[in-house]
Amino acid sequence: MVKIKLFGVLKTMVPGGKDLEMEIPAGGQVRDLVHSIQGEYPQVGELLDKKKVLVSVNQEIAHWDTVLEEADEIALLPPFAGGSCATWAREGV
Amino acid sequence: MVKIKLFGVLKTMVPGGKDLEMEIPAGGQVRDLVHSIQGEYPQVGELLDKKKVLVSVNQEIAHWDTVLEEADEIALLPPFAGGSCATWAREGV
Amino acid sequence: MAVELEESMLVRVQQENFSIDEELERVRSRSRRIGGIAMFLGTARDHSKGREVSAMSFDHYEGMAQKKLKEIREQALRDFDIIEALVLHRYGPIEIGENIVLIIVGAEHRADAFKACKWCIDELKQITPIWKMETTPDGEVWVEEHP
Amino acid sequence: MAVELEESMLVRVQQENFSIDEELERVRSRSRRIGGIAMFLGTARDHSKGREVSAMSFDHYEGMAQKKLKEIREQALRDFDIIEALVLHRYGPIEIGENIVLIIVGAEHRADAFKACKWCIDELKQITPIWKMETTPDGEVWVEEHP
Repeated sequence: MVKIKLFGVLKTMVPGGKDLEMEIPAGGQVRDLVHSIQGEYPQVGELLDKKKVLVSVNQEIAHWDTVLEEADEIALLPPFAGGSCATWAREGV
Repeated sequence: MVKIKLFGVLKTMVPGGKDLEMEIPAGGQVRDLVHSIQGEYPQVGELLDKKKVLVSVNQEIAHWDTVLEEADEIALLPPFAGGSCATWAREGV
Repeated sequence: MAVELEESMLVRVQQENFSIDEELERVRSRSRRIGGIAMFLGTARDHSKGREVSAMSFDHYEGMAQKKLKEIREQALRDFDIIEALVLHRYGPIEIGENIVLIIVGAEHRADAFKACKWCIDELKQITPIWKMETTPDGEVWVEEHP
Repeated sequence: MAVELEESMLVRVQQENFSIDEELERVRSRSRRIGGIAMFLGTARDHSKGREVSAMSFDHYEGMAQKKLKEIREQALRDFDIIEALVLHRYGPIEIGENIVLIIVGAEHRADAFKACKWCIDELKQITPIWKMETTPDGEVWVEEHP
């Protein structure tokens, strides 16, 4: 069982806006986790599928073949806002 | 008779470091003033001649053929320091 | 230990507002060789992409946000000819006109300070896990809500 | 009249030190559309071209210096997509580490603020009649004394 932190708009897409808890198989990869999320939370799953939301493992952006362990700190990251200038949207960040 | 303001290093080149007073002929130009200065203050005159020191008339940089009048505010300007970074020297300001 | 404490003050994610004079003092007190200080301050604008904005709030990933800001400071110190850099971002509710983000870079010469400062804020916006929610006439909107 | 007074505070040559927070407030209070503020602060370094510097002093051409700073602000407001600009320079004796010159530019977006701020300080150093005397182990030296 791993806990998955949610941020920003993702909190509005999950009942209660709380962090998720998901089973992962032994030796499971990020792609397996994404698959599980797609089953339970299709709106979140679609954003993951389109790479509009990234997965981080232990505070670094993960790839789909990153192997997960129970102790890992996992989070789903929507596009960053950064600062103030609203330029990030124009710049496609 | 016109008064000529001195700044920065020029103050050290003139006895007392005071502003200069010079006669200018009616219809005299900046070049005539420079000529008079060269006679009395050769060190200042040399810097004017090399364009290391500029002449301003009424707070604007003047040309050698700018015509002078008694009421004009005249100043001799060594190279500007500007600010803090000492980069102006490298940049040749 | 004192040095570590001092360095931890140069990279912060915090809810409270900050004084630019105080933050500047942290940077300038590090060296008397500093001759040029470039700063960027991001503030809360009252409109965004044509929408009126009456307030905003920032969510952040505690831990990762600090880590990324630390990486930005360290890379700036490595890659530019600068003496010190400070990177600071607020989270939580922020009113229009208030401070959001501050970068201060001290260098011997101004050109290096400007280049590094601009790089820091551009990089911050790319890699720091911070999210903005705007309160608009249409309600609360996460910026980039409909990616 | 109030507007003129306010504008005169945005371009100053003064002997006294200044607070960056106070100067910032003058700029940011001009518009709630400001989202990015770029600043440059020049400070007194303890060395210059390999020489130790223990103190410095600035001479200025009263009247013309103010006029040139005013021209810089006005041209920046015309040529860049910015909302407000402040240009401030001290004269008289200045100790090592102290403030000398301050540029603050507020814009909707940070790229414009940075460009204008950098232009202002570069232009200031080109056209403003201000001269620096440094106190060094060799005595008092007007910078560029031997042109």
